[in-house]
Formats: sequence, structure tokens, C-alpha cells
Amino acid sequence: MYFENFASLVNMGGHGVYVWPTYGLGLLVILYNIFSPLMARKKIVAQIKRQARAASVPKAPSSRDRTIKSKQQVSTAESSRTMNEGEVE
Amino acid sequence: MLEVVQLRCERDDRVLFSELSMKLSLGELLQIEGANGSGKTTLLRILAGLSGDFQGNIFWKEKKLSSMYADFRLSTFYFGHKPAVKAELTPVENIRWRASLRNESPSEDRIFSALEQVNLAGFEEVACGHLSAGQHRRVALADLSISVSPLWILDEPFTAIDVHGVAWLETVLAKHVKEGGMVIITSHQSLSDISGTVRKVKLDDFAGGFLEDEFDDEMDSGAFL
Amino acid sequence: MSVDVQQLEGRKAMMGLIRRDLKLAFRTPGQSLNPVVFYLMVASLFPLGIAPERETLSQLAGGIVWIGALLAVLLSLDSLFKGDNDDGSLDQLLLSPHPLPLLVLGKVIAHWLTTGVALIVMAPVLALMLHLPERAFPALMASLLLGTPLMSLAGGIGAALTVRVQRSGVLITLLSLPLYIPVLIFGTGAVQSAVDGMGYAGHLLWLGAFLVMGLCLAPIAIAAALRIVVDG
Amino acid sequence: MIWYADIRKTMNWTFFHKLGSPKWFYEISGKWLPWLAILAALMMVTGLTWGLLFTPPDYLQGNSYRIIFLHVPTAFLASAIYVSMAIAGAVTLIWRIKLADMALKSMAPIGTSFCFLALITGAIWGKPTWGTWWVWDARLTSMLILLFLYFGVIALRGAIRSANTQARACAILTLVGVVNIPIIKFSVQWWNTLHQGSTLKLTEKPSMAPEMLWPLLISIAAFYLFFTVALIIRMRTEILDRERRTKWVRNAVEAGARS
Repeated sequence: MYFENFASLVNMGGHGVYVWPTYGLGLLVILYNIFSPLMARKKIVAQIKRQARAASVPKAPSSRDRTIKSKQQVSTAESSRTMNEGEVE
Repeated sequence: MLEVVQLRCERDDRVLFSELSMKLSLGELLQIEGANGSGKTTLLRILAGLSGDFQGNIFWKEKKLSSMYADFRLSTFYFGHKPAVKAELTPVENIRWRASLRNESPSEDRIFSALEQVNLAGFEEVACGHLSAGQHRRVALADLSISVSPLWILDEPFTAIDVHGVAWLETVLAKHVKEGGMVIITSHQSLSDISGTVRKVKLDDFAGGFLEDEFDDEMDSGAFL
Repeated sequence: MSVDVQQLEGRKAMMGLIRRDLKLAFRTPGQSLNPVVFYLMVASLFPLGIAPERETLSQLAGGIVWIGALLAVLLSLDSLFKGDNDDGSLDQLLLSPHPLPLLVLGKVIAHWLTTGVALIVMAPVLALMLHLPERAFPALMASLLLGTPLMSLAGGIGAALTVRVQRSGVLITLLSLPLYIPVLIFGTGAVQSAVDGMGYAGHLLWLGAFLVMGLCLAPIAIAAALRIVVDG
Repeated sequence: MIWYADIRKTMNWTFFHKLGSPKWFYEISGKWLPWLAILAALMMVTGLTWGLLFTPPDYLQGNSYRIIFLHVPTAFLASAIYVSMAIAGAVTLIWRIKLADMALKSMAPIGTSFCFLALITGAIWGKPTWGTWWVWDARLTSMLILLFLYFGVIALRGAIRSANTQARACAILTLVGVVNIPIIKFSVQWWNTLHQGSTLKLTEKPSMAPEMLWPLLISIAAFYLFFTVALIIRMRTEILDRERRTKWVRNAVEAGARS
């Protein structure tokens, strides 16, 4: 270790007042880069859970609003036959 | 000429329409009906090539639209919600710059006769700023009537048009279709089926549900934008 | 591309677009004079803010005239595509069979003719007010002549990206400033070396090089940006 | 031979599809993240403590040069991140891979933070050597302009609402920016030498003695590794946010909750 004791380490020949705050700021930036996404993740996970709970409560399927799953069960061949010319009123 | 295969469009977590397939050939008029917000305008913007945010394919003259853009745009007239008329310019100047963008240069008297037909006679040299919104649309309709593009894509052309104008526009559409042109139109009022070649597509038949239904497990929602 | 391209007169359409925009500008003199009035105001702030003495001012004159021109161009970028977007003309522009970069180049040239040229005409007046030494005037005019079209081109990219953004004035400035810095450096450098009596050909050559690069690349970027933003 | 072509075609496609799918990235990064994080932390601690405590002071600048172990890595990272953002932007534009846009979106704040840190450390370092907090040195000025470029990308990201447009607009802006960086660096360099004829180029790496060079190289590697870790964390959050409707995200979230 270049510095004999703790005091000279902090003082660093008069330059400590520049070096240590710089490293303090560096630490802040590093912590920001780690924790800001993690906090955002926590918020998003909570939202997803809330949506999952809301979706699991069976809501009345509105008539016009056909869900995708039922459309996929209809085989593509059968569905394209009814649709390709469009109904002529 | 224009063919749409398995078109699907999502906007803000809502499937506007999916598995929409239709064909449009010369001498046909296609009316697209649907409630407000059912994606009529979005569909028209996709067909006009303004929006690329869709799945499925669009073919022009049996080739993929994305490879035929110049030819497609040379033969297309798009009439959007906003009439694309500059307030500071006069109707004649407006029609002239719009036509030059479409690589057309109509003669002076043809412009004047078109303006007369939409009874804007006498307003030819008045700055459009002094004209009403309805008159702005009529300037755009006058431009439509003298356009040589075979494919017309019209988004609610009848709004803010009086009864006389509606009748005139229907005759223009009928004449265009009879001469082998094509029209895709969205409108709330049902068109009087003059030439018998009006086909209707109800957008609600292809509406998809909201997107919160999960995709099945293997196929996550795809790697592509 | 089955259409025979000779039939497409892109240049004629571009010239038509430029004529249209010039007509629009002359029909609204109040609006198209804004940049010039703003330029005059900005330039007259500096003597008030710093010092009216001749020595200090003549040292700063080149920089003030240039920065004033830069800010005036920034101010006028907002209206480059916004007007067309609001009344639906932008859709017609995108649906034209002519190549979009060519039409966009027309728009930028029209913007330069309405703002850049007015600023160039205004610059010597301000240079006189700020006691710029006479020998630096040719350098000032030449550097502005090369710089202002470059600023319209570079600013066009920011204007295209933010055409659908509501209060996009500050955003355009933020997007365009980094692109303006090399232009500012070489522009003021030319004037400064003219003031010091040294040759300024090198600076102008660099500005010319940047201008050629801008003329080739910027319209493509602007066209791509418009296609993407309007598609949204 | 047709079946062979089919297999090869589908094989390519599934590989390409798999490589770009957020789900695949989420799982792979989940496995690698802890190891990368530990390695990054270790390297950073060794690099910085070695530089801070064990290297002798510089004969000219005394101890204030120890800031170099923070300033140089972040300065390198600031421009390196912007270049990789431009690459991600190009991939977004050309192949429209969603993952590339997520990378672009996640890199922006990290790049901004490092660029800001590089600026501040450079300024503080200038104080003992030149007595002023800010010096218009060529590199510091181009770093400042790079910070404007970062702010531009983040501001544009916030200004456009639809995800699809936002992605490609930022890609265009980043590409325009990256074309501009060499021009800015050159013109600022030229401008700086013209006006000041720089005395000691602040961040010019003096021909460093080996005992100074090694900690610097380690901390540079450590910061690059840390950038990767921070990027992975942000991208995983971004994936959860954008793919929240898919079933695998629901399961991942439930599994996360239980474990």
C-alpha cells in the first residue's frame, strides 16, 4: 500500500479533496445504473400480476369482441372460403 | 390489380382487423363499412402505402406492392380526412401543385371547368383561406374529377358535402368505374348502386379481440417490430 | 419498377414544389420575416449585454453574427414540415411517384431561399453595427452563403423526426445543435482569420465539403424520417 | 434435393427467429447475469483499489492523476456505447428486430450516465492541474457535444408515443449522430489547436509506467463488463414491459413470485 496510514490516504497530498468526491460520484452512477432498472422492474412485475389477476376474473365476453383463440380453432381453409369475396349485400 | 391477402393490423394493443383478404380489379367499386374506430382509415392508409405497420401481403399487378411503389403511386389518387389544400393559395394554384406532385399537368380550362362543376365558379382566384371547410373539400374533389389515376382511394369523401355535391360525386364515381377505373371508398351512407359493381366489405367481420388474450406458449409475440 | 422512369419528371415536380413554397412565403410576409427580425434582435442584445466599446465588439462581431444566424435558422425549422402535416399535404408528398428525397430537397431549398437568403442579406448590416472590420465582410458573406443551406439541410432531419410532435420547438433545437457545431466552428473560424488578416480559403473549403455531404445525405435521412414518422 | 433446401431454409429461419426472440434472450441472460455481475464487481474492485491505493503518485500531477482510472474508462465507454447504439439502430431499421430496439432503448440512459460521469471527472481532474473547474479542452468539449447527442436520443424517444415509430425514429437519429461524431471530434480538435495550442492534453495517456497501466487496463475491462451487466438488467426489464401480454412472461412473473 503506497500510503502509510489512513490519514495520508484521505489527504492524498492535498489532492484527496478531488479524488474522493470523484470516486463517490462514480459509485453513485454505478448504483444508479444497477438499481433504476431493478426498481422499474419491480413496478412492471406488480402491474403484470395485477393484470393477470384481472384477466383471470372471467369477464362477460362481449359479442362483437371475438377472442383470438376461438378464431384460431376455426381452420384457415374454412375461414378463408367465407371471406375471400366478402358478402355482396 | 390490387389484392390483399391475410391482412392483420394491431394498433395500441387492439387488433383492428385480422385475416382480411380481398381483391379489386378494373371496373369495380369497393365500399368499406365499419363503425367509427373500426380501422377504416388505417386500412386505407395501409392500402395507399402510407403505413407499413401490418402483417400480411398486398399485391399490385400480381407483384408485391413494396417492389412496385413508383408504378402504384403513379396510378393512385388518395383523398384523406384532411383535404390537403393550402389556405394561402387559390383553388387553381392548389390543384396545379397537387397535380404536379402526381406527375400530371392539367390545362387551365380543365381546372376551371372542374371547379365550376363543384360550383366553385367565381372562387377560382380567391385564396382558400377565405373559403369554408366544405369548399376546401370541393377543391380536392375537383382535383379528383380531373385526375387520370385509375385507382381512387377515398376516405369519407361525402362528409361536409351538400346533397347536390353528393349526387355529382356519385356520377363521377360511376363514370370512373364504367371507364375501367377502380375505387376504394369508406362512407357511412350506402352508395346508390348505379353501375351494379359496388361490393361491400364489412370491417366488423374481421375485427379481432383485444390483445390481452395470451399468445400460445411456443410462439411468443415474435421477434419483429 | 415497370414504370418507364423517363415519363417521371422529378425535377419539374421539385421546381413546382419550390415555387409553391415561395408563393406561400410571400403570401404570409409577417411569418416569413420572423427570422430576420429575430436575427436583428439577437445581434443587438450583445452590445447591451457585454459592452458597446468598439474594441470588444469588433472582436466578438464574427461570432455574434454567426450565432445569431444559426439561432434564426433554428427558429424557422419548426414550420418546415408542420404546415404540410397540419393540412394533409404531407400525405400527398409521400404519395407522389417522384422520389421523396428529391421533393424533400425542394422543400429544404425553398426553406433556405426564404430564411437563409434573408439572413445573408441582413448579416452585413449587423456586422456594421457590431464594428466588424471591413476586410472580414467577404469572408462573412462567403461563410454564411455556404453555412445557411447546410443548416437548413441538417435542421431538416430534426424537423422531419418531430413533425408529429406537439411542442417540438426545443426538441428540434436539441436534435439539430450537435449537427450545427462543425458548421459554426468553420464559419466563425473563417471570419476570425479574415479579421486577423490571415487567409480563410481553408475554412470555406471545409464548409463546402460539408455542404456537399449534406446535400447528398440529408435528403435521404429526411425522406426516411418522414416515411417512418407518418407511418406511425 | 428440394427437401434439403427446405430444411436448410427453415433451419436458418428458426435460428434467426430464435436468436432474435426476446424470450430466448431473457432465458439466456438470466443464466449468465449472476456470473457476469460477480466478475464485473471483482474486476472493478481490483482495478480501482489497485489504482487508488497501490500505485505511486505521478511525478507531475501528484495524486490527482488517480482520477484517470475512472475518467478514461467512462470516456471510452461513452463513445463506444453511442457507436453500439448506432449498430442496434441499423439492425432495427434493416431487419426490424424488436430486441435491437430494446437494446437501443436500454443503452441510452447508461451511455448518458457514463458520458456525464466522464465530463464531471474530467472537469474535477482539471482543477488541480489547471486551477479552473472547466477547461475547453478538445476531448472534454467533444464529450459535452456527445452528451447533447445522448439527450437528443432520449428526448426523441420520449416525444413519440407509438412504439414502432419511436424505435425507427431513434434509429435514424442515432445513425445521423454517429456519422456526425468523427466530424465533431475533428472540428473541435481543429478549433482547439487553433485557439489554445493545448498545453498538456488532459486525457492524453502519458507514456504510463507499467504499474499505472495495468490497473487502468483492468478498470477499463471492468467498466466494459459492468456496462454489459447494466445493459442486460435494463433489457430484461424492457422485455418484461413490452412482452407483458405473452404467456411466458406471465409464467416467468408467477415463477419469480413463488421462488
